[in-house]
Amino acid sequence: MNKRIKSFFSPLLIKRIKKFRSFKRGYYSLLIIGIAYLLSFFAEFIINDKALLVKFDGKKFVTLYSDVSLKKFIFAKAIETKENYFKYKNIPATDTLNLSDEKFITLKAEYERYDRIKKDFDNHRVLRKIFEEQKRGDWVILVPYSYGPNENLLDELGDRNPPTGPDRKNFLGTDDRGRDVLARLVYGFRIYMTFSLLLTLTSYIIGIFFGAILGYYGGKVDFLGLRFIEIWASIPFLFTVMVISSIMIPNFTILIVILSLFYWISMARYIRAEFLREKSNDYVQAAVAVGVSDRKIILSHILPNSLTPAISFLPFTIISGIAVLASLDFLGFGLPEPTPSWGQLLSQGISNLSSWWLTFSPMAAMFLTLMLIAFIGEAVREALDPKIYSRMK
Amino acid sequence: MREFKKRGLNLLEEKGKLIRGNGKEKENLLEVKDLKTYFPVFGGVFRKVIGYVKAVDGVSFSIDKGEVFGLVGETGCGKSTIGKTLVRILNPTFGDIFYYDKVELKSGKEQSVKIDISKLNRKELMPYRSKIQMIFQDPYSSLNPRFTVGDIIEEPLTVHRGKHKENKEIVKDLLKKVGMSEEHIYRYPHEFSGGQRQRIGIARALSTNPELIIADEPVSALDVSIQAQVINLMQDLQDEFRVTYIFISHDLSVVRHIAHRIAVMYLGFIMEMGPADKIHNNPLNPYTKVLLSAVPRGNPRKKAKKPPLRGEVPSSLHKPSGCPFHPRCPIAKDICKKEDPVFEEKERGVFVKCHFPGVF
Amino acid sequence: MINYFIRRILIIIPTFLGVTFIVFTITRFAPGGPVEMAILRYRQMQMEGGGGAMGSHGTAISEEMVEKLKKIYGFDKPFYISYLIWLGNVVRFDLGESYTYSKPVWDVIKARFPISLRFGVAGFLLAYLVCIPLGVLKAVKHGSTFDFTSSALVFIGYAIPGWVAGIVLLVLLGGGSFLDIFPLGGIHSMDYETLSLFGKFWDNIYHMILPVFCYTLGSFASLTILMKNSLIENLGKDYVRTAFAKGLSEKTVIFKHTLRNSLIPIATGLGSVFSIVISGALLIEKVFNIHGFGLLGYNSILDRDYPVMLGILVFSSILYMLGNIFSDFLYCVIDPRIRLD
Amino acid sequence: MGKKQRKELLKVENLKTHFVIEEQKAKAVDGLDFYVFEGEFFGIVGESGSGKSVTALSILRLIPDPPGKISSGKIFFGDKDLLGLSWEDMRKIRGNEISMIFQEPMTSLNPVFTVGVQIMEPLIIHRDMDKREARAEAIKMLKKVGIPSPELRVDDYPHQFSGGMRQRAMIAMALCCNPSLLIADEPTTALDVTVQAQILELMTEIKNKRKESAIILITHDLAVIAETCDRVMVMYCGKIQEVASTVDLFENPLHPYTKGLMASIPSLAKKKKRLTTIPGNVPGILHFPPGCPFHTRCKYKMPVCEKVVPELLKVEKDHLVRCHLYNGEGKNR
Repeated sequence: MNKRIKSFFSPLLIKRIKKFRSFKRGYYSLLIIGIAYLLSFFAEFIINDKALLVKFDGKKFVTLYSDVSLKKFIFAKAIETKENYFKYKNIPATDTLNLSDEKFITLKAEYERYDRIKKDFDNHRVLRKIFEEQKRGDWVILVPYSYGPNENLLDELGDRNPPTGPDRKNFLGTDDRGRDVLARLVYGFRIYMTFSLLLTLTSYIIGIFFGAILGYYGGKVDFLGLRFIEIWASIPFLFTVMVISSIMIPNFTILIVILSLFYWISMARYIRAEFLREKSNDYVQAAVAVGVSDRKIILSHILPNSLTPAISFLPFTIISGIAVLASLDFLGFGLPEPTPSWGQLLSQGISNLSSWWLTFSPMAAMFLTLMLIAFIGEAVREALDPKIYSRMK
Repeated sequence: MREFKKRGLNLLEEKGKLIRGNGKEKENLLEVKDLKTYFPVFGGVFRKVIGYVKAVDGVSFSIDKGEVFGLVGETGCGKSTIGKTLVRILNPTFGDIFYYDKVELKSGKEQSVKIDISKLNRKELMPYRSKIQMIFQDPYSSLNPRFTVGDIIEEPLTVHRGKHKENKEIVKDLLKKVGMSEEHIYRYPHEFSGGQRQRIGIARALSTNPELIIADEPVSALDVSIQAQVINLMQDLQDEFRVTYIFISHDLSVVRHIAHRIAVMYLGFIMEMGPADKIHNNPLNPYTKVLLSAVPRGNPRKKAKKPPLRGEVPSSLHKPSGCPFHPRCPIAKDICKKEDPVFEEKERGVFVKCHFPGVF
Repeated sequence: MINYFIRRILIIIPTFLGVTFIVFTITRFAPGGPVEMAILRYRQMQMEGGGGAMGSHGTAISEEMVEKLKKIYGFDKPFYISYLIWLGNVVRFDLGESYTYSKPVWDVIKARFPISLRFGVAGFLLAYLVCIPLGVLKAVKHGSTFDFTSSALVFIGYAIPGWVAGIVLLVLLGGGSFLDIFPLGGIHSMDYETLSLFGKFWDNIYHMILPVFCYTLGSFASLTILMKNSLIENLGKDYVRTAFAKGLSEKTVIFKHTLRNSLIPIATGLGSVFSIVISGALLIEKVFNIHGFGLLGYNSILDRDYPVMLGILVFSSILYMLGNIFSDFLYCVIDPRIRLD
Repeated sequence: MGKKQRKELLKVENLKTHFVIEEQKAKAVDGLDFYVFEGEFFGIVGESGSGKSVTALSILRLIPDPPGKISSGKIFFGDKDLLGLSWEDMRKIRGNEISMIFQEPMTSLNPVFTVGVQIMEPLIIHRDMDKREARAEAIKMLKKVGIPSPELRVDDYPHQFSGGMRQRAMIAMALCCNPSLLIADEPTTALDVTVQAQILELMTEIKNKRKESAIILITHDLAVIAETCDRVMVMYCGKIQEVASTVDLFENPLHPYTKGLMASIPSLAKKKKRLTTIPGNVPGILHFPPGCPFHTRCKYKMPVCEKVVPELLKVEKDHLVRCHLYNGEGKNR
């Protein structure tokens, strides 16, 4: 019996969830974005430069997430055949090398085969071609769209210079470094969503923590806390993030930490106000009069009651998280290269205005994502805080 | 015993038994001495304290075991503040709140003690939190909407006695006692009407088996036909549980019905205090009289006679000098503007704060 | 009330100290500061001059040289002393000299400020001019086709940040891949000086259209929804019922009684005009290559031009705080109930 | 009071007002028939959810829609059917011929306009006054309702007034166009007893001065009715339960609900050991019982009460009651 969970799923909440589901647009948006995000964790199965499965020399390798075992195998083989070949070539017994020596030919062929594979084994598309040419019964099963987000396609573009426009191979073209745009978009979605969700989570936790303390205790704690928040809020946020980013090369975690340092403020203010209001309710006074501990009053009495409206901000916080990451990436202070990123694509877009696909594809991806989340936000807001609209008529 | 040693402890020589006016032996439960609860008002550039809202401004009274003590007055007179100070939701600025308690000595004998609960810290206060309980005015905001009825009533029990299996049984029993059914235990407050919610509030107050219950306007928010039910319930429960009530209300008729003694408050002061009948039949303070006469009688043939009462209650931030009631008092003299009358016993058991008691 | 505002203004001081101290400290301990940048430049110069015979690693820079550089950039003293010196200068309105522009920071900022102000204020005004009537109309016609279709606009506002829209517009209309109607950016045409007075005026407008549109888009969605919700909420208030009971027409009730009350939350946002001019502008300035305040800050970070960076910080944080006070002031003006203490 | 036939000022016929709450239909006012005479002080008394406030709002057609709607009925004011009037014609009646004051004087006044401006508004639209005249009139009205130094207070904002003064200002605003009907919806509920006494006195005074016009006072407090009204209507669950002159009702209550209500109020005059109570709860607006709505709490309940809604019967002259007890077989009880 988890009382906390039970109290959260009160009939009131169930009613609100029902209400939310009655807003079809928001509800389906949630389904779409939820499923899309879930699927994005299996993106490797659909869009990836790594093969799904490789059969080589009678052995099968699962290469989707890591082709280390295949690599080891190939390298070992390559070294072995090379050694064999050279050993045989340099046998002192035979004075002259008989080039038609059958064994020699086999060894040489073996050596050359593995050497060829070793050279291009990273690119599984090429590997497949080699296997097909060599006709040795080896095969490669590729994923449906076999271009990786960080894979450089310069070799395959031939004499075309990146960025190249959409064609039958690269549906959305390539970027200025010859990487497939579609692959970068899809992996970018995963990264952006994860980033924004984590950022929202951390900033909510920090914000709720501080807001609850200030609102509940009030007085001097509140006064000092508010002064601190005031200073913190006066620091120009994007500016400071850029300064910090320019100092240390940020990665995913560092960026989340830096951004949560600023993002919690609005949540803290909001929760503080909620706590101040909720605290004056008699049920809190009743708990105080009975002698319930502060911790329990904050956690099980006030928090569940002040959280519901805070949830209505959630979708909009996620939207702004995505937008902020995109703008940092755009400015070059975001996630490091070669992370697939929408903002970075946009920044390429502005340097290559004639390559419209560089602008339009991330814009469309961002537009769809943010729009769906905004729909969710609208429905959540309507469900939690219904605005009764009536006229005198 | 050790935990009381620090503060607020008085051993009583006379076992706390006092002989009261009518010769019956009565046992004291609570004694409030010169209680003041102020709220600071900040102002100026540096938000310094520039004044106080003197919500309760020096109030003294005592309550016997088993008594119903009525506190009555208009908005802002400080009656609710007294209630909240007594349960230490608010901390008093000045004054003492003595609670008469019994402790077991090492020898096994019981010893009566007098504890000043206004001086106790959080931990020391805990035993008294279970002995003094409160019922709130608003049956909607006083119950946590996210707790089930069972959880609401059980909470005081878990706080003071820990989690026990019997708690559920006690809760069910209490629900029946306040006229609800035990199936209600898993329901949520919003499924009930105002009157039923107030019953839940009463059950919560009774759960720790308290000695004193402070009822802060318990029937004001209820429908007329429900008020009577709740008042009757409270009276029945008093007989059964032998609790003492402090009954706070703005409604004189209700207080007169339920209370044995009444204190009439105005601007943070008790203007008059005495047995309910005495206050009603022969009020000594003009304010009491004015208040009584303003209550509609509910008889279309005998409409209330309206004495000349000027204006409205002034703000308690800027109280009038002298007697707080003098700007509205029909018999105010010069002395009333200058001197604050003393709150003293004018007749046996009747305390009045007025320069001219009984004149009006 | 006056006390409140005096206090708010006084609070600027500690807040200002706190903010600048934090950023100053960060810049002092950051690697790749101006001294290192100077050394790098020096090396490059030597490489180019010396023909690279010895390779870049060979050129050692003497200790004296480093010390000298440190002195030039004021890095020879502990950071708190430097901070105090810097602060002392700031109080005398001396923000130092820019490393990259070799001009007083004050002059650099002064030149950029009007540009940002022009775009910021234009965008801001446009946003209010569009969003308030739109929000009111949406509230009054709640549930109608108009409300429904205009919601599409609102959602576009949520879903496309202003600067992204800027890039798209450039591709579409700025001669990127499609039409070539609007200039790529900047604030004037090349031949601005030769234009007639009207020509100059039009040239300014011509360059402002796309950026200002993007500024407006930035606050479009939230402002419209805020206005709508605020009005709807106020229409449910008791005083509206009283107004109707008096026999007022619906128009009077909405536009006289309700509108003023529902503008209260909107008005508080007006104070942020100060900071929007600065912080919100960077991305759009970068997209449209407008050499304003935001871009100046951006470049100063890239170039490690700390005096300019801190100068901008001084300005933006003070403007932010003044903006908040201005919001409070507006709040008091609109709502007579508010007596801030 | 007067034996001679008096003129009906307001006549309500079969008024039904519904609300849609959580997709359920709540019959807040369900078939109301009553009339108010000229110069009468008419009281409507009832508990929460009885439909008394909705009745008042329906008369002025101020039912917020959605969720509410006046679904049928006629409200004759003089010879005009208010429900049939155009919105514009209705507007001309509001604040002019019928005006209303509300329970919460704090929220019922617009916080951003001065009291003066708000009193001037009806004068300007209904009496075609210019601002100067209206202002002078507003000051006069404020003086009439007993606000000290009205020349100064006219420029105050509502929040600068105390609760009682705000209600006085509301009364001034309602009376400034000299309406023939004033509806007061719980005007003293938010006020202290001493201030309540003052406001009630003011209202009685006003009524006595303006012989032709009527006041409808809505309250939950029977004692307030006794203090002021000539005739009372008792409502329960959206229906009229009893109508009688005040004296009649208090001395000879017929409906079990009225009886119970009177018995359950603690009296200042005589002290009882125990209060008589009406068992059960006031039904929520979505759960009005079928048949006689009071049958769930009535101690005289008969089988018929559960199914058949009793008619509003004329038991004596000017004394109507809706109860099966006074109908045929039950009459002898």
